[in-house]
Amino acid sequence: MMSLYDQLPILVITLPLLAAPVVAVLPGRGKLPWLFATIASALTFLIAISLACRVMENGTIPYLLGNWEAPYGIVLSIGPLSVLMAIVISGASLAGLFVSLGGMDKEVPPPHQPLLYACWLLVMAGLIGIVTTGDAFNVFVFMEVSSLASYVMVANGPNRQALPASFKYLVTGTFGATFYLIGVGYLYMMTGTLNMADLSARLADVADTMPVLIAGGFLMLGLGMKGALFPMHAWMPNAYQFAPSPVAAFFAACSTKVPLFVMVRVLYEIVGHHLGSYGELLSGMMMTLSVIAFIVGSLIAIYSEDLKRVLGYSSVAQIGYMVLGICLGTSAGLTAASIHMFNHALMKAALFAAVAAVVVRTGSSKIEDLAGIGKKMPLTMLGFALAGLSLIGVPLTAGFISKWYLIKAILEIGPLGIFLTILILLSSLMAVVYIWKVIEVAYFKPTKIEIPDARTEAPVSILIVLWILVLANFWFGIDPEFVLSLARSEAVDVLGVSK
Amino acid sequence: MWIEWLAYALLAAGSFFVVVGAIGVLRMPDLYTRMHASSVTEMLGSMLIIIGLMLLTGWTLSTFKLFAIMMFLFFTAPVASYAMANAALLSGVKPQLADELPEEKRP
Amino acid sequence: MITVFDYFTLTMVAIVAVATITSSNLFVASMWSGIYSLLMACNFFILDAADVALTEAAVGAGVSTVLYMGALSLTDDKEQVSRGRKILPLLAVVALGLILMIVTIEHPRVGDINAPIHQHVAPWYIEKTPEYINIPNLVTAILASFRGFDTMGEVLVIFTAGIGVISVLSFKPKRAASVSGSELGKQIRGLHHHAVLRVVGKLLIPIILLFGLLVQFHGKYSPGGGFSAGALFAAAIMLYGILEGADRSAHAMPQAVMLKLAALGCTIYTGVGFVCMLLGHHFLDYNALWPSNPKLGQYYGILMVEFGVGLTVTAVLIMIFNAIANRATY
Amino acid sequence: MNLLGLYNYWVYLFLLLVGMYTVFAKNNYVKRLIGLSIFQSAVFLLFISMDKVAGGTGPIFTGNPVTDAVFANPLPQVLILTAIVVGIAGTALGLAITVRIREEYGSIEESDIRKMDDQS
Repeated sequence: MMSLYDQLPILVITLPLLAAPVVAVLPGRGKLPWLFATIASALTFLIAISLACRVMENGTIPYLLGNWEAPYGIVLSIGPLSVLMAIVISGASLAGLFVSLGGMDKEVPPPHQPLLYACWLLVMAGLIGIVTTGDAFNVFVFMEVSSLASYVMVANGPNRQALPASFKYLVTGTFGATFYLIGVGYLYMMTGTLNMADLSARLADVADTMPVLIAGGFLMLGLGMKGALFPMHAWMPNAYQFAPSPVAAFFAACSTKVPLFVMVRVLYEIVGHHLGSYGELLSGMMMTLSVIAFIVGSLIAIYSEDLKRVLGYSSVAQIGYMVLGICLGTSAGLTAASIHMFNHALMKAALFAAVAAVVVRTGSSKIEDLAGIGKKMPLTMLGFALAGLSLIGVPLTAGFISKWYLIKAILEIGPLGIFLTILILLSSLMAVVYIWKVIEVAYFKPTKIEIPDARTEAPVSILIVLWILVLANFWFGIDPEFVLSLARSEAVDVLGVSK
Repeated sequence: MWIEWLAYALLAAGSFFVVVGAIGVLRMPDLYTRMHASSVTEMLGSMLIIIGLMLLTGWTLSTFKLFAIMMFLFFTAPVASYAMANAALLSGVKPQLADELPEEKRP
Repeated sequence: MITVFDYFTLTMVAIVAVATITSSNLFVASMWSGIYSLLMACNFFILDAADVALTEAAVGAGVSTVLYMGALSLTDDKEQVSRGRKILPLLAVVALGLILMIVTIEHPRVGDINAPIHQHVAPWYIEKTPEYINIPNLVTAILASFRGFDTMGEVLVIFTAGIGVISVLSFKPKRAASVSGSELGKQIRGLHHHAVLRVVGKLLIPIILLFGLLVQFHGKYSPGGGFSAGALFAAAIMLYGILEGADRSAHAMPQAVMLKLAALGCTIYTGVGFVCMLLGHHFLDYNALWPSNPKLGQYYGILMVEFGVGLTVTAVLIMIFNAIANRATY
Repeated sequence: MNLLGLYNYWVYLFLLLVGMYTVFAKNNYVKRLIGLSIFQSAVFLLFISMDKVAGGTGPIFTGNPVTDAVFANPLPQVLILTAIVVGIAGTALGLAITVRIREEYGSIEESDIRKMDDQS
């Protein structure tokens, strides 16, 4: 007999999957489906937290689906980073849902909302499925669940530009997933198994063969497309800009980090050790791309004129940091990347929540339309500014912690590290510029358009979420122990003893 | 024994008609005459081949399946040809050889 | 001998692929892509993958061609001659191709029994399936039981596509339709030259449905299963919609009902998993359904989840067809 | 060096590249979707080519000891069954979005749409 406690690892995926079809058919113009989706997200969030406690005590949790043993059936393998990601995903979903309570009606007509919330749950379930599974093909399946639902959510955006953006997202996403599938195909061809642990063990026999190398390349390419790594990032700013704002808040917090998580699994747990000298070539290429990503991303963000677009390109840059950490190949680098995944989710969710609030009140996210908004919506803009500080990496904020660990990890690798550190600081300076650009317009430019509504502060639900997230940014900036311990134990799990 | 030989003969004849149909499609001048040639493949060629195969398999489940396929082709192939010719005519494809007919018989 | 057919169909596939992308008339291109899928299905059959062949034929050659046609009737059927951006992609693609071509040298050969994939996991399935599950079709056994979790994800992908299409197409078009759905349907039904097609086509509908039932419930003994059966059921309804006008197919299969059926199908699948959990076993462990005789438990579990799959696929494909086909008169 | 045993993989590569080229080089949304589905079906071919065993049969027990001797590998078939369904799901969604794009913009050529977006 298995108790509920033993079933928690699977419930974290199946609960939203069970709820999604129900949400799709619920009556009631958006409010009842919203309530249902929120309850499902909240339960998932609680389960994720309880799993995190369990993982911190006992280490990785396995779960056999259908009770078939490892390489024959599918197993879940929930490690420290998995639960961290699961918390990020379900938390982002919860935050996004509260933002949509105040902000969705403005952008998506209520009759269309039930299907949107069903897709919302599917995205959440799919992403959690990716981070918890221990089977290479299962990742593909859940990738498709989450991405198809994401295309739909982007296509529901208020402007017509949402449609080409969604189409571009669809083409890139399908490409990425198919490349991933090709990579899995090559690995399967050489080993005959799909289970990640088994793959790693059996790849030792065929290490250094060309198909394995090509598999590694295809996997990285596919995941890079999904995760919007620099040359493949074109879909992301578009998708964030034209999606409904609450949806953008949800996506920005988690959807591009999940492919990076898979990248960690692929690099460290599957092919990493079996590429020989090519492994360094591969990670060298990825590192170069990531460095270009955070320079170019920040640069474009400075010149963007739409607030959501600024944040989208800033995400491109932040993904550069994470990939850099992942590709360092050291325990410190992996720890830094894991911490940054969590912290970036906190700050981007807060920033996009603020943007959603602005869009609700002004109907626009163009920076020039924000003039004087700082006086009309003081709480919102204060939250935005504080989250922006975290994005820049000011001490006492979460962003500082992640940059601190990243720079520490980079300095370990020798003289190249100093150069990279300078580049990171440069990119942070650019972040100061683009955040300041927004603040300047918001606080110091006179109002151009009168906002007719007398009540100018953002809806309460958005404000609460925004401030919880902002406070969390400071909380995890002052006391990062929870995230650090999970990130460190992940690094120990995949790299052996921490160096 | 003789059933086998009959089956082979049918298969050979069917293949012959398929080839004839293919040559016809290549050589005929316009759409309607080409369709005339291709329906030789569709009906005569495929029917003969399927009957030959049915003789070869004897009384098994496969025979029934082949029979079902044959009936299916029997219904759909002519209708498909009809639909295609009809669509071509409606969209204004003129038969090339129609000029050789006397004026009052032209479509 | 079989290998010769393999080479032949593969060569045809390659030629048809080139024809597909070079034809600038999009109707022609979508017909080519239907032929492409059919040839691909033939090739899958030659490679001993009957289930895949059946599904590819039903989905690729049948359903997707209809969807392309429906979408093209709402957009332009001619492709503009595109400018620029031709040399660079070609060069990149050819370079990638050459690299990958060299890599193929180290692939195990097709049909080689010593290839790693025939050595590791697959023999276990072949050996143990009679012992644990005891249904003849290994593909169904793996699909629904050993890797049932994948299939659950797959059902949800299909469900997502369904709600995605109706969600995207539920926005009112800017221009109002010039003709109502029932009028257009009446016009189609009134077409004199359409009569032969209508009569014969309607004869086929029950046969297709019957074949779909066979594929659905006989899928444990012969090729088939929920995916292909669902595609066949949907194909029958699509045929009805094409022959009788999409207004009637939408009337016979209303979108709201189809949405509920699709959701029900997903819920059946996940529900079976939850029942197993409530009975104190792992998720999707069908042994829980009949503890005294696990093989029967597996049997009924597979039966139920395949039913869920079939229901969702049918409902979703009909939903997509109706949404696209009725768009012109929305 | 049995090169003929690689023919399947060469055709897979060819189809892969044809699909990729179509998506990169074509301007028309429907054409791109067609390219995308060719691209995906190339991967189907990759998996199904692996599963063949010379002299084997499809993985269905018939109760006949002679034909039950060697089976094709059932696992890639299962994977591809799922992948085919993913493919049609993506295509259907892409077509629906294309239909909406045509209604909103009056064109399904990417260059036209980009021009219109730049103006607005």
